[in-house]
Amino acid sequence: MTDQTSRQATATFNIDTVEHAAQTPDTELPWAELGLKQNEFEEIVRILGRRPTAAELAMYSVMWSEHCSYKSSKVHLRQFGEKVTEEMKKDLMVGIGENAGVTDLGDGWAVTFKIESHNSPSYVEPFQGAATGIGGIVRDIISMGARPVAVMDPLRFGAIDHPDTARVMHGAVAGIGSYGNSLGLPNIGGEMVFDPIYQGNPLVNALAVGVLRHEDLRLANASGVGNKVVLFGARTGGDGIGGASVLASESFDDAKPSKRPAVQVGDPFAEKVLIECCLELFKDSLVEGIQDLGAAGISCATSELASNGEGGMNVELTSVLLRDPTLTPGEILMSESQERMMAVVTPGNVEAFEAVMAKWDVEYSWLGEVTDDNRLTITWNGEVIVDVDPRTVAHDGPVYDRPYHRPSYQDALVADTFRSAVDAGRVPALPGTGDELRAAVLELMSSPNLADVSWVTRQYDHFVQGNTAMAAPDDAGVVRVDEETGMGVAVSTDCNSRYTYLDPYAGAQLALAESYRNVATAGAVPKAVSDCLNFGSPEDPEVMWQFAEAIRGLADACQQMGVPVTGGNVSLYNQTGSTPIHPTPVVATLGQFDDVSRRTPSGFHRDADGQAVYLMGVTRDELDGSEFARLRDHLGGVPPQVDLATEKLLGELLINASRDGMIDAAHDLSEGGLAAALSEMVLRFGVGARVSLDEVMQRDGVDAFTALFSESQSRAIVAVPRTEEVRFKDMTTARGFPVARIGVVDAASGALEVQDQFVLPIEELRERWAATLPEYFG
Amino acid sequence: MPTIVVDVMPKPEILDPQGKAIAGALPRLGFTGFAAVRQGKRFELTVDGEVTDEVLAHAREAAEQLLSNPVIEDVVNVEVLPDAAGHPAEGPTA
Amino acid sequence: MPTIVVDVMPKPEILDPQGKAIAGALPRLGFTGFAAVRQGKRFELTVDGEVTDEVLAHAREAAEQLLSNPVIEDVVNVEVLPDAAGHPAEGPTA
Amino acid sequence: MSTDLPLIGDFSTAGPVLTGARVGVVTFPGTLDDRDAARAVRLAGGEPVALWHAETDGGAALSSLDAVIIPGGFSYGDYLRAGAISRFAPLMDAIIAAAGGRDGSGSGLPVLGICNGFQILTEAHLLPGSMIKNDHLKFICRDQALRVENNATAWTRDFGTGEEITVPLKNQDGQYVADEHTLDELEGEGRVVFRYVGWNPNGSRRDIAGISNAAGNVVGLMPHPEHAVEAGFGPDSDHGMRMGTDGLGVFTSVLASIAGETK
Ligand SMILES: Nc1ncnc2c1ncn2[C@@H]1O[C@H](COP(=O)(O)OP(=O)(O)O)[C@@H](O)[C@H]1O
Ligand SMILES: [Mg+2]
Repeated sequence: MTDQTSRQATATFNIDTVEHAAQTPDTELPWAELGLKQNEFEEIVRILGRRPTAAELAMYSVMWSEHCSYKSSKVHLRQFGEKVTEEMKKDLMVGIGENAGVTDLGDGWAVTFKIESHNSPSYVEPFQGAATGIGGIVRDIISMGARPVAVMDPLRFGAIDHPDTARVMHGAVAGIGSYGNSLGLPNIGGEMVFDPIYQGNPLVNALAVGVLRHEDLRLANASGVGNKVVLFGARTGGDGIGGASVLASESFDDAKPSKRPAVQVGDPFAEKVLIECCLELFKDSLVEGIQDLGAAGISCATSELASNGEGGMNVELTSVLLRDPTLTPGEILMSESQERMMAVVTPGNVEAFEAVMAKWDVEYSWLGEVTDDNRLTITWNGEVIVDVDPRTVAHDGPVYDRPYHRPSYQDALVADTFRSAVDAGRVPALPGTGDELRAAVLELMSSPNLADVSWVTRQYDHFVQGNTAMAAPDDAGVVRVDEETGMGVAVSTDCNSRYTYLDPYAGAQLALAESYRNVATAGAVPKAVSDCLNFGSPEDPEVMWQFAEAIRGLADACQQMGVPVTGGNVSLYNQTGSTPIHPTPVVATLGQFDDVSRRTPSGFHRDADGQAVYLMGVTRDELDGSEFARLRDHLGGVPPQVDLATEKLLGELLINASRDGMIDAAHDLSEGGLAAALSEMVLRFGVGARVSLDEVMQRDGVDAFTALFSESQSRAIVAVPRTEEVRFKDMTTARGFPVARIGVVDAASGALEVQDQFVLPIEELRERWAATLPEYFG
Repeated sequence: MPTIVVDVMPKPEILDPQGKAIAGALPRLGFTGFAAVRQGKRFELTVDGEVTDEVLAHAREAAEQLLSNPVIEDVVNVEVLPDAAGHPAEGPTA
Repeated sequence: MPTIVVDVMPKPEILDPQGKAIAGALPRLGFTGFAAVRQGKRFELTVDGEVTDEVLAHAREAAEQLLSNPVIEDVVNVEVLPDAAGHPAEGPTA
Repeated sequence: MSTDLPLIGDFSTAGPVLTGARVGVVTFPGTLDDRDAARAVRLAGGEPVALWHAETDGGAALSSLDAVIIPGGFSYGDYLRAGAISRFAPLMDAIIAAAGGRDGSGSGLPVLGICNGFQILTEAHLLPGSMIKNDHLKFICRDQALRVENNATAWTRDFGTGEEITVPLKNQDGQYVADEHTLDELEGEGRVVFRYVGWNPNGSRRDIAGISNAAGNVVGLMPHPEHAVEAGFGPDSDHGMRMGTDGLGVFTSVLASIAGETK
């Protein structure tokens, strides 16, 4: 393939040059249609000292959008950078502000990971929306210089029985599978939640993990005067620009504009080739800086590269290879066509760069070079159509401290506890007898949010790359990084938005607590956090309160737990009409293993037959916001108590126990409490257990129902070999952590037996648990 | 039994990765002279009985609602297949 | 630019899982009267220049060699698309 | 380093080469399991050698090799048909020739096609039949039980005939189809090498999971033995979570075949 720098198109435009703009200050510009507020437009005029050109307006409008500028969230997000200790920064190689954070793993290895949302595109066209969500987050990982090694997909859909849910579910799952599978990225976990609150706003979040050697780390900056700027990968089309040509001032001389795509179609093959080709560029050190193209496309890539660098940049826009020759300059700048990357290459490496492109059959075009004038200058056939300080586009956008207040309904919501609803007869009498408890466990395990998700996960490759040590349905996804030593990482994503709705501060902390606990339960040491903050409209002060509280809670919790937020994403305006979704701050925690062979399975294996089953932690009467309350259509009260010190201690104990071979199985307690955790542990390998609730009931002063269904935090179940029991007890006693020996693993029984209450054959449990998703989705 | 053909193509403005890959492969196999390729779908519906206007209208509706995704595809053709060209389905399918 | 259409269908004796799924879905959506459905592929090749006999022969060859797999598929149609019906690809592809 | 396949957690970091056998692993654009296949070769005691699809002097590249694996993935995105575009790669002609040609009678270089590799071999008509979409139309990834129906091929001699093994399966277009005559012929000649046991995951005719050419040097199979070669990273097994290593036998088999020949 040859360098194709000549423009294929014949269409000509009325080009709005900088010179022209200076001469025609009174030209009407469609800033409002482009989503800018009057004050923002005036600020642009002030910055430039003249009206913007059409192309400049296009750039500022996309870069100053909520999505790209974080204008409503910035003032709050700062806490992630401020509430940190030196200890937390120790292994942080790259923090918030780059495409993804990078954490040192030692021995020259590093890991990068990030979670992002693709919510509204996935509602419009679930397959392509979800697919391109994976594509986008993976490009962020590549642009750090890393090889992507795994993906995860936290998903939230509407009610399972709503007629539209199957459409979104089928499309999103198939899209994530299609794109991730085609890239050769094992899917190592995610979440699957059904709740009517997401009916018109499903949440499709995507996480990617990458690994790199320290020397391969790349940043998004353009440095070195005279270095070349290159755009490579897919051609630029009209994707993501919107239905109409919004830039009225750029009219066509000759042709009618062709339609702009309503949705973007992903090309996973093109992206797989991009991955390999980028890795080859990194290996041979052929790029100085690199940036993926996502939201705001070339506008974002050029302005970020230039403003992160020490000079400026000069780009000739007609050099961009186009899929649609009718695109105007402004549209080219705004296009969000997928599977593209931009890089900075020294003149000496141009030839070698081109050879890599030729090998992988990737199209590319040289757009311009790095300058020393601190300006981003974009020309169209040599005529200057953009002349800006790149910082003003990329970094110095508007910042709003939006008003917020506690919702008017919050007091009533908090007062409406589960117990009060039971007492008032608004919730039917609770199960009490063994038979009733048995039926309740079956009901719980077949409910949409606890049912078997293998309908989903079977559509994902979790073997590719050969390093997956754990994936769904275990507590965390685990991949090996170093084949020599077995060193690797674990990741889990979590959020219970019912908790967050009841108390956004505590709920966000509980989201961190749960993902932290999952990683620790697997046996890994938590090291870093990424978050995807899915909320309603920031212009609604009650939503803004939820947002502010959630960030404050998460930042405080990260500081207490000693894990830094390394990056993330904010998704606002998730609401149908005036009804926002429940605040959904999805938290991803990443942990490290010295050797992934130490990972702890989340179920009882036959080898664990006869081992002692311990419940770690204390059970309180905490049913507000619980899965059991959901079964009874109740949501009110306060979420379970947050105790981060205990959470951290539990984590330490689980990690030590795994490292020292004291436990053969471990599973954390979360949604559905002890009932769900025990069920999942026997279902995992079809190996049963006999347990008694007596000690827990007596020690913690709870009844059997509460013992089974309470969602008290900082708890886990472990299976301890007989030979290790003394060591395990000594360890927990020494650290003052309450544990109760609740039973034994019983392979022969084929059942979950809760003594004095019920016997539940695993096959019966499995049948109910496995039936739910196929019943609705085929 | 008569057959109705429904042709569905990706909308022109939408990226067609499959067509792109084929277009890339053709010259490597020595087939030059093709500037672009788009890949769509062709459905053959076997009609149980006569093709009345109503049946054809039904097929058109099915084409819009089920056989194509209006967000990314266009139904470009719905027609009755001339008898001889019939390429019958394997048999009745429930 | 002129367009050549190539239509490829699964061989009658080969099971067509996609067609079968569609045939199953049609009555559920109220579309009755279709005994069977088969799903094939439609390719639109944009010709760079005039459609000479040679170009058409080339397209036929490409249809047999690349666009279809003779073990499971038949090329049922290769024809030049009448100008008006053109559903052109968006732009050049290398 | 014996190969220049990329990067990070490189499979090619020195391992004991026990046999001196060199096994080529082909990479097409969109190939995914090349590093896994190479790792499997290394764990079996052989030396993996990277082969690039665009290799123009394929004959020369193959002449120093003892066997070739065409690994799984989505070469060219599986666009058009799985394997359809890849089979025209320059290297494929050389592989077909080295394998003994399309009639498969003359013995030649052992060639294994896994998943997408199997699809490429059928598209190239080195193996009969073809693959169409799974009957349930979805991608499926699961631990799959298989029966080794014939241990007389280059890739199965370390198994017993009738032995049941479990290896991962993952595909979208895994339904093996061929006309009845071909199927009867395959059965009659013992060329059905692997069969699905318990559940047919994709609707394949006669539960066929893998077949061979007449000489038994060319084998294609849909499931992934290269993902069941290392305890801790394979399918679940009686030995624990992800402890299954049943796939290793495929790779030790070919090394044994090679050793047998050179003796
Ligand atoms: N909720 C969040 N928590 C922490 N960091 C965030 C959050 N949202 C965004 N960020 C960080 O802000 C920066 C810009 O985000 P974004 O625009 O999504 O990056 P990109 O342009 O690479 O997609 C990134 O470093 C990202 O990690
Ligand atoms: Mg980015």
